Amino acid sequence: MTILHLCLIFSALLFSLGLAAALARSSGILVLLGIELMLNAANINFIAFWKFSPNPENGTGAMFAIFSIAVAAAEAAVGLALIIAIYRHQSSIRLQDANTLKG
Amino acid sequence: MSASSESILEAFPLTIRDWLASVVPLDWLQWLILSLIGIVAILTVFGLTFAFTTVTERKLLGRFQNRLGPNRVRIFGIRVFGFFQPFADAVKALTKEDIVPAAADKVLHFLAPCAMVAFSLLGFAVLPFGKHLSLLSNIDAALLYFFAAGAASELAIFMAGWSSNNKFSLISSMRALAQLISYELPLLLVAVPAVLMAGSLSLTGIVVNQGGDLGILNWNVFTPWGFAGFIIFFIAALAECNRCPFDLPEGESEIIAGYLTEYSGFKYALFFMGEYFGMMSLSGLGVTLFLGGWQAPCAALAFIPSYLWFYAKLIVMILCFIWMRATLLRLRMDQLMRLSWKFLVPLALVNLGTVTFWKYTADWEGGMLVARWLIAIALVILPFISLGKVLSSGLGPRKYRYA
Amino acid sequence: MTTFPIITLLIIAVITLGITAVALFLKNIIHCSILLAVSWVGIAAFYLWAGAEFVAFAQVLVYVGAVSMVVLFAVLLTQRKQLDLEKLTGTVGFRELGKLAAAMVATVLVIAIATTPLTGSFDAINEPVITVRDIGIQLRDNHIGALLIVGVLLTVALLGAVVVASAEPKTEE
Amino acid sequence: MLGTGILKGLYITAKNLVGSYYSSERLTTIQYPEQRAQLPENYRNFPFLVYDGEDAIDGLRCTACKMCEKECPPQCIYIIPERDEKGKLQKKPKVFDIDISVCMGCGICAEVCPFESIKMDHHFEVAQRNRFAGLLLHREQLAKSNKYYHSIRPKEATAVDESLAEEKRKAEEKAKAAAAAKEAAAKAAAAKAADAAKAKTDDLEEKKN
Repeated sequence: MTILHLCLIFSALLFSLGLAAALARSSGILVLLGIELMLNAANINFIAFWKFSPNPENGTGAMFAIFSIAVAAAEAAVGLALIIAIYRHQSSIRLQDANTLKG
Repeated sequence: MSASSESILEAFPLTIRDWLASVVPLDWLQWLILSLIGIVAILTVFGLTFAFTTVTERKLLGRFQNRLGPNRVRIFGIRVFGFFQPFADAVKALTKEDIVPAAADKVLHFLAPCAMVAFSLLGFAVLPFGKHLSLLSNIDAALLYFFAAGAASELAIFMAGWSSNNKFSLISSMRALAQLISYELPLLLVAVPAVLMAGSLSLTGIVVNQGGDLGILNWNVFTPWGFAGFIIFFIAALAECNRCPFDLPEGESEIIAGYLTEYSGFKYALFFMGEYFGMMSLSGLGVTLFLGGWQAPCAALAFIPSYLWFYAKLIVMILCFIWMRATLLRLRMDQLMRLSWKFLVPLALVNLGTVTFWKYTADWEGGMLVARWLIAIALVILPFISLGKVLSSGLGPRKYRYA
Repeated sequence: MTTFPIITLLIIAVITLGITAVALFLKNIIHCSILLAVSWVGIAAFYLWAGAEFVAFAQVLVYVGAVSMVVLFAVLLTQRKQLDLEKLTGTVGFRELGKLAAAMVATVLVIAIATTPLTGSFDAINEPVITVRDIGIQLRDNHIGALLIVGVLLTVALLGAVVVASAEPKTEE
Repeated sequence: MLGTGILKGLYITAKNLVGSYYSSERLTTIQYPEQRAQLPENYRNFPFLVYDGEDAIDGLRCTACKMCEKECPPQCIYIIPERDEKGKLQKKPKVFDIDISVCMGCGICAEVCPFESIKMDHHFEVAQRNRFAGLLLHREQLAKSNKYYHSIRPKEATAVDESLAEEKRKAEEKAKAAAAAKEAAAKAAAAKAADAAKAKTDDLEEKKN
């Protein structure tokens, strides 16, 4: 077992926590936060592989992490806007309540 | 940078470091001791600055309004124009009853002031106080670190407002969040030009870039983009540390001190302290980005140690903050938002263009140099005037019909 | 010297995982999002540990400074009436099923990772330092297309978010 | 142009800042315990009792008529008149208490007093350690000399003195007149009596004759 293994296990556990949150909680906000956590776990993998890659000089992993953080920010903004829109229609942020396609 | 050519006062951080290296054998122990010394020094210097800023602010506000300000407190019969006031205030804050509302979220209510002070202190770590005086001078992305640390203090304000379980506190924390997010944008955007010119995110690099034979004229503030940037930075910094005229989150007269409503005694004092630390670190950033950091204004004055120059500039910034507070009225929420999104952000974006122009015309000579200045000044002034016209059209002086 | 990074990593990992686990299963959404901000700082600490300080600060700036703020805003905007917090944790069967699935995924992932031979070794921890200058050059030279696309994406996403959130429904009142 | 208003404001405050160090008339602050503002003559706070002469208790103008006690809106005045051994009223207060924690400083007592005895004071530093006993002022604390009254509101005091003197003079005249009338009456009576006696003796003499 190497340090890289530890990093990957860390990220895997974080991913599972995010997955559990996304599956088990029914508040839209928390589901979104769970998804953000999963994205973060992926970023951890990028950084870990970059750190232990044979040629870290070109910094691909770090670049990928930066882009992914930017995308995650956009995702959070849109997701929360959607949740607010859902709240307007259903006056609830439970995802079980958001089960109709009609507004 | 040879230590021999510098005065003892200038080089004393290096001396301490070398002496420690000779006394303490272990690397990590050296690092620990040096960090501790740095932390203690920052806490002492800025703690005292905080204490005396509060009393200076009160005295100056009095003078700005033709009053005397506090001048009573004396210790052992000595009354130094009331400058012992902060000690009396400290004793008062310490001995007051600490009230926690029954409906409050106890843990968050306790954590919020601690977080506030802790986060506001984080910014000091990267500020270059002097030529050889900075806690984390080797950090590459120092500016980013500074803003990251500043972002966290919003969380503390939110915690305070929400945990108090008081509608005024909640309104205030919503206002604070909206305000801090809105004004962080222009703050970041006007920091970029300085980075662009220095070619480095490191604050030390930015300061070194403002040095040179011209002395004071090398400072960023004496370029068109730097001047505009400094003004925008100053306004955004006022808003970032909730100072008048942007003190809506506190708004004593409308939402009874907002997120501070349910705080008393020492926790209140901690908030106060955090706010002033935030103000000082933001002023320090302004000094670093635009006012040449620790650079002396001209070579003849360079015998005064660099950290004293930094400190003097910092004090001047803080005095300007106080001056603003004495002069301006509090904004309304919609005016606050409009000022940031419709005025400061576009101007900051235009400023980015100006600095790009400035950077690409760095080698213009002679008559072209004049043209460079004129174009840059026009690039700063024209958007300001036209945007101001557009935004303030129809907002003439108010007519008091029923007065 | 080789154990020091490992201990640091373990401390960061345990604290982050612990805080995240507590955060995600708290009933109070506000507590939840504040604790999650702490766990994001933990992840940033991991990036610092790995030598990617730019990424770490960007992480703090974006997640603590922006995302958690937006989340808190969303919570405050959607909690006008005192919500029944119990309702937000889903039905019991659903909840348990979700946790079970996550645990299974975790098991599979950990087993897969543990059985894969990897080269990152204990002793030869190279210190890859990517300076901000390097990142800038990379962005300018190799990833300029991606940078532009991300910029457009962010703009569009923010505009979309504003439009979606501000679409005032016609109230028949 | 945008921002000029702010600059103007900054100029004004800066002028204040510098000016307050040079011209003392800008500073309106009065450093209270050491310096005191001149109170206007008609300032009123709590009532006090005026006495004439040297002795505070004997010289009280108050006659314990209880007019003020009856008129006082918050009923903070409490009076017991003095009586001698036989229980006869002495036109002096034995007890005259004002509870200044209740008093609202309306000045009605001073208005209604027919003897110019109760007046409104300028003294406002009335804080006490004891909330109840300390703020209940007795006769001795309330009695203040006419000289003091003159010192705080000279105009009114002079007018009062004049009117009192006038009244006294009138009273004396009246008394004199009364005394003269009495004397005349006595004389008349004596004359009458003498006449009667004379008549009687005349009568007797007539009878004798």
